Amino acid sequence: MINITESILVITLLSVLLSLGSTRLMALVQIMALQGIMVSLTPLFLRSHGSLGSGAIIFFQIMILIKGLLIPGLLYMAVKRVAIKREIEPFIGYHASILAGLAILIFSIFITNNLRLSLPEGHDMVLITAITTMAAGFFLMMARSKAITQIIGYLMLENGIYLIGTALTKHSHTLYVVEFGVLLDLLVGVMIMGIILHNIHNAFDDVDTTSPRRLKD
Amino acid sequence: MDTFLLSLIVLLAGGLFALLAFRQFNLMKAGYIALSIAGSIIGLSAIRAPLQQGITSTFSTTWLHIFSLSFSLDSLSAFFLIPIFTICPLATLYSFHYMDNTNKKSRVAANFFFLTLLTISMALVATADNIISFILVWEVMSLSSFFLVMHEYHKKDTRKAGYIYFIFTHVGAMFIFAAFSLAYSYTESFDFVSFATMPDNIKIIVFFLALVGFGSKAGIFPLHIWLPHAHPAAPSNVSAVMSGVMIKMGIYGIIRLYARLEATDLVYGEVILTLGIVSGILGVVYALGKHDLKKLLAYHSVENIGIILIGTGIGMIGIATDNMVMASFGFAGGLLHVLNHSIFKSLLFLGAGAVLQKTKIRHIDKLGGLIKSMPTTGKTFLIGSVSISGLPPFNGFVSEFLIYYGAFHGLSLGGSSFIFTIFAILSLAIIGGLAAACFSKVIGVVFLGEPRTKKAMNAPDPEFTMTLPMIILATACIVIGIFPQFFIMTAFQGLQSISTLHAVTTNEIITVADNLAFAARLLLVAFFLSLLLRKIFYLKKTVTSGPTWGCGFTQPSVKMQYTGTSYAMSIIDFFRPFVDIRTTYSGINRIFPGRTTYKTQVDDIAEKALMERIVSPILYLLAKLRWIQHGHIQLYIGYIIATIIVLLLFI
Amino acid sequence: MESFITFAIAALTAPLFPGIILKVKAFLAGKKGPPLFIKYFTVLKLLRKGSVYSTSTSFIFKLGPVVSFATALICLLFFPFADRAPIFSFHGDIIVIFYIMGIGRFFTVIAALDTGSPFEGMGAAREVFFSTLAEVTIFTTLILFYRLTGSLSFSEYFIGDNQICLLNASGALLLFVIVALFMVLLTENSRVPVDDPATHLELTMIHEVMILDHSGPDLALIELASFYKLFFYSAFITQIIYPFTHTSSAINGLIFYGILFGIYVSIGITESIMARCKMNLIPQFILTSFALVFFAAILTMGVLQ
Amino acid sequence: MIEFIFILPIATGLMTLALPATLGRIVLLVTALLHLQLTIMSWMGRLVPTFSDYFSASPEGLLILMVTSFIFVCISLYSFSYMQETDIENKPLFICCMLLFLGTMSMVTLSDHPIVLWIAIEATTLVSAPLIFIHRSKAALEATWKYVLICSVGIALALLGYFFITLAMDLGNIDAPMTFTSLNTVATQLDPLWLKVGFIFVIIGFGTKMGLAPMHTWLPDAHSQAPSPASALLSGALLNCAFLGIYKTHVLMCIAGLGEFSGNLLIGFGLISMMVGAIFIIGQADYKRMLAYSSIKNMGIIAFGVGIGGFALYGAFLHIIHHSLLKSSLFLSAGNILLGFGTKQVQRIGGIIRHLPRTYIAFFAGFIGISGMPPFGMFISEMIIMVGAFQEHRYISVALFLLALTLVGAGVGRIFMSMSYGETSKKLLVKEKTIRLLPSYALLLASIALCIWMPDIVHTTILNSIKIIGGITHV
Repeated sequence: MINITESILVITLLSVLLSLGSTRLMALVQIMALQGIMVSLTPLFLRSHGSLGSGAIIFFQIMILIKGLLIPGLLYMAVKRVAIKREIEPFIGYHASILAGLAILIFSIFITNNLRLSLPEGHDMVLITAITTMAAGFFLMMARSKAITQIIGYLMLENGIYLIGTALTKHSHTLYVVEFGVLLDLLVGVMIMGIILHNIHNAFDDVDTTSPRRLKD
Repeated sequence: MDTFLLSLIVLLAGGLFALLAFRQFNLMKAGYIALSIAGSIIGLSAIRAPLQQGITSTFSTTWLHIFSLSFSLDSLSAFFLIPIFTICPLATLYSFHYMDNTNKKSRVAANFFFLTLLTISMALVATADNIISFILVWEVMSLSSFFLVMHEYHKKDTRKAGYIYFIFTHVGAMFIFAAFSLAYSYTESFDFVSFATMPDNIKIIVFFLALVGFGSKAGIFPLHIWLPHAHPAAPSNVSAVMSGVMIKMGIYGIIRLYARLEATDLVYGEVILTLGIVSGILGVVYALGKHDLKKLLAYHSVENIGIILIGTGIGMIGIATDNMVMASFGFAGGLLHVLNHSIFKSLLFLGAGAVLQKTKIRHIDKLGGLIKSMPTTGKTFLIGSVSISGLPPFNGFVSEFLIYYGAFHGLSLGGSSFIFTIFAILSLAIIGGLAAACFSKVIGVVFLGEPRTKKAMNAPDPEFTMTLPMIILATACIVIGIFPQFFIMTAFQGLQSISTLHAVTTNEIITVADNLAFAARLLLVAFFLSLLLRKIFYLKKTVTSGPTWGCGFTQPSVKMQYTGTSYAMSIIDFFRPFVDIRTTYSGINRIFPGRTTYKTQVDDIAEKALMERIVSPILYLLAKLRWIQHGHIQLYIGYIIATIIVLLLFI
Repeated sequence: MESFITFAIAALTAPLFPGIILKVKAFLAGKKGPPLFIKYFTVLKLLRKGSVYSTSTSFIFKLGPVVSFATALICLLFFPFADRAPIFSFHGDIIVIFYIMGIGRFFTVIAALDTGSPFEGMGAAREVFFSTLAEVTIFTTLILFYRLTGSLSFSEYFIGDNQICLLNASGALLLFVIVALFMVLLTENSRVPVDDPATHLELTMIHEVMILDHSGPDLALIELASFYKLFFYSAFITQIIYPFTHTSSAINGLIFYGILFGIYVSIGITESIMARCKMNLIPQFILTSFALVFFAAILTMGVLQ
Repeated sequence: MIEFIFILPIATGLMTLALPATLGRIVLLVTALLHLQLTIMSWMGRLVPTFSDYFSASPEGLLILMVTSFIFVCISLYSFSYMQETDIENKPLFICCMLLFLGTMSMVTLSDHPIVLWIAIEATTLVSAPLIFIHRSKAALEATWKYVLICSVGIALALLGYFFITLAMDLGNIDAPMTFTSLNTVATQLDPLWLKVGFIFVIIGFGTKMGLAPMHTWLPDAHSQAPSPASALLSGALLNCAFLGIYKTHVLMCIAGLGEFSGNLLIGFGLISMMVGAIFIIGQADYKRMLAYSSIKNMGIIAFGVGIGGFALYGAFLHIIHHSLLKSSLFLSAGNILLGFGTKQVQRIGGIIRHLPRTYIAFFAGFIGISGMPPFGMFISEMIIMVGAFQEHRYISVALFLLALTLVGAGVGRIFMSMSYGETSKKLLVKEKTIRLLPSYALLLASIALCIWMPDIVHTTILNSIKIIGGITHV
């Protein structure tokens, strides 16, 4: 039978590459939804031995809800309400971005192999995915001009960090309360960013972050 | 010590009184002056014991759980307290009529308060006995003097002066902090006493780090730049205190640190001596070149600091070579010159203030003939000038003679010390000559001849509260000149705190002092005799008066008089490489020439060098570096990533 | 007692010698020249006259002559003539003396400035400048003398044991000193080539122009002062040239005045064979004298160790 | 029930959203006072944490809590009148965010669990964002955007850092509750490599928030655009909270025997920040930005002092207190000046001493304070740090330290003098009011008071917060 974990992670990686290559915002948002779900599913299947308590079940449901529905929904609304021009307007071209993504992938594999960590089986795959996702998030934030793409980049970064967290640490000493808090912060953060996004749109009738550059020395 | 503290409290009360009661203007001034004079008198009575019996009294208290503020009053401190407690009250007395602008009451009150604060902090600097207390009061001193300089903040020059002064005190303080912290890191104790336990090479570093700080306060040559800005900017009573007393605190720091380090290395003396020679000569040369009365006096402070340093340097070399006659007379001369300079320099500044207040003219070439309209100011100023030129029978000569005496006894040394001593003597001679030249210029152009402008005509003598201090100071100049024994002995008393110095026998000192006194009195006698002679010659002689002989020119005008500019030019020209003369001459280019103007300006090379070599390059570099805050959020995130990568390489 | 006598002789004979200079000059110019006692006559004439004071002047103007006269007199009080001890003397008196000369100069200068005349100002400026330079030479001489004798007063120099003299050990160095001091003498007393007392163009004068406005007894005092000053310097050189160790003081005195005469003659000769140098060359002239003495002083490092 | 300290303001804050602004102002003031009272009670040890595996009353936390609370009282008094004189569209939101800000910051100071700490700090970012944006200008918008994005990214990295630290725990097979207190007990068994990596991410993450160069880029924009009370809070309180995160981790490192490593990092960041502050203060045209850069420089000093350790550590903590007092006072005075002249440009302002004499006193006194002169406390703290640095024989660092101080002094001096004494053509818009002056005076007086007489309890608290990593004060 195929290893579910592996396939989930592969899908995540795929979503990363797609997000780097996608030229339409809508598509990007949908990809993020997919990625969110995948990321929040991962720990379920990593717990090969772990028996999930009821609390865990609820927690993961909420998680999927937020990462997969709520946040993408917010972004969707943002894109609709703000009526942003559909193109993404990159600093670095799409093909170049994809190549960069591949480079990042190789880089993260390299790192993972060199860490010589005694991870449980399959975990190094998680690590690879995590690092790739993070790096790609940074890449999006730097290589795209629109504010909304930066939010998306930030989301990817968070996903990556979350993956690393799940991959590296036993959950014995981080209780769900804490993770829930993290999640909440993330949610609020995205909401606020959305609001600002809205205002930026009103102020500059574009969300290109290169246009407001009056604050400098 | 208690009386000392009491005096400070009384002084402080005066300052606070000024702040509180500034609405009743005259009452405030009177009360303030009364209190500060009372405080000073108490202070003077407090320093008699340490100065005469050499008793050292201390006071100490803990501060913020971890520090202790300790002050000790020994003979050296006591000696430096003399000018503080004599000049400051006179300056305050002077300010009664000098600060008579009734629609700036609060400002005057603030000025009084900070003057008091300055006095107190100076007194405490002179007695501070550990690192913390020294630095604390030192900073208070700088701060209060800064506010005094800013008194006339509405003028652009004043603001510039205040800024420059702030920078210099700031940097100087930094160096002193560094020096003392370094010392602490080796002695593990905040007390000055422990300085002697440092290794020698560290001693040298500490000394020279601190020297930068003290030098910037004292106005040693390359660090003197703030003086000619700050002294003209400040009101004259303040300039009198700052130039007369405050810059001496730098000297005090140098001597005290040297004494505490108990260093006997030749390099200290040689460096101090060299600095003294440079400051002395260049100071007086620049003074010759300046035409703003108070700027000129400011540069003379640099010159006199130079003389003091020469004395100190001679003393240090004497200690290093174990030539105690040289050492003790050098140090004594330096110390005595501290006192003398504080007397005649404040006298001159007060006189300049009177001239300024009555004529509103700074440029000396616009003045003239003032001695007829303001005789008291003129005569006191004349006495001050003769004293600062170091001519007998006035006090300036006494201290310079002691330095000469020490220096000549250093001539028996061999090698480098011999050369240094030669240069010390020669530079003293040059400084003396040039100072005489400069003050003959000031007296001649400002007070003698004919007034060159309308404003300079019939300016009256100032009110008695302004003339009285001048008269007192002028008298002091003469008294010290004619009865020097007591003061010389006091200076030697002050030396007892330098443990490495074994002073010469009292008889030798007394003989020298007596000889000086004898010469001065002889001169006076001869003077009065020849005055008598002249009287006799003029018995029943016809004395008529007419215009000055114009060498055949029949239409003399006040414009024809020799100006200070031309008077000094040939001398300055002699020092060409060290001074930078800018001449603007309209020239005569038509058959019937119109108004021609000729103007020379002497620029300070140190200031120019600082500006061109240090300040502007730094500003340029910083301007380039400001690129990093360019406003691109993408790159800002890039910074973060870059930082991560760099740091991960460290593992 | 004898000190007072020698002093009196000096004070009285001082005005004679400038007359000698005039005689010499006239002789070399092939003229008859004024009588030998001309200066006495001048002084007496001036003392008999009254004075005219400029309206611009103040009491300073009257102070000038007095102070310069007094200071000049004091210098003679401290000076040993021939083998006789001076009236007053103490360790370090030379410094005092040269500073006392300084105050005399100071008052002459401000008296000149008091008149407000452009020419007198010019003269004053030159006076202070050149005398400052000359002072350097003098103090270098004192340094040298201290190296030689370890003393700081005229009497110790000239009548103490190990006295300074051309004929003694290390007298070679003193040749420099004599030449230098002669140059200083010319400068300080405003003789050719530094200044020309006989010129009639005020623009080129130094000392004479400063006393343009003085008249009557004031001028007499100034004249006397300048005689004494000249006498002082010449005597200084004389003392260096010859050690007056003869048993009979009379003979010493004769020799002393003989040499003094010689010096004045040489001044006269210099004045008649040399032209007055350009104003801007004078600093050079003085610095030359400084260089000579400084060289000598540095040599002592080698000689005495 | 020590959690009240942050629950109270959060609750009242949410409440004020419903209230009218006039009432809200009073609530703000009352809450501030209550908060101060609670803080004092917690100092007396009356309050004990209920959720002890998340919260605890650590001495350093209490110290910063006290500073924050005191400053907040003054600032709330200030904003009491400030709010009327400025055009804040949504006053309830302003009040609410101020209170939430206070709440979250108190939570930071009390939290003992790394990730709770993280949550709290992230929360401060989110609740303070509206404060910066309150004036709704384009510039404010940009500032807010940069603030939120950069800080969120940075703090995300901090979270990563804590994950690494937990990893270090796993590799050392430790099964202890993940709180700083318990971590400190087992620190030596942690895996050093991952601890180092974790610290790097933590210092970068919280350093972004604390304003350490080169992650400081958001700070000048935010401080200059926020309304003055908010700027005062950001600079006087928020930066300390971020510092607390770094400090707790640094303590962990020291106990784990990696103090050398973390100390050097702190020193490096400190010096860089000081230099950056100096670079931008000289020739700065906007006085609020100038104050912001001065905060960067002072954070640098604190980091430097902590990195040096020993005696300098004590100085660093003093510096935290005095910097908060002086800088918030300065921001409040700057607010008065902004109200009075209506511009942030240094060139267009002059003669404060004539137009706003009482503000001048506070403003110039603040200047004297931040340029490290008596009678203000920074004089002591900077001196102690320097002495400490010399004690450790770090001569090059100390030379750079002095150089930066000098440059900053020069730059700051120019600006303050031209503003206070120079000429101006502008007319005065708003007169100065006592209620807007009292707070800045109070803050300055507090600094002076602490410089003359320091209460034993404060002294001992500082000692307790530093003695665990060998901070000494005996001299």
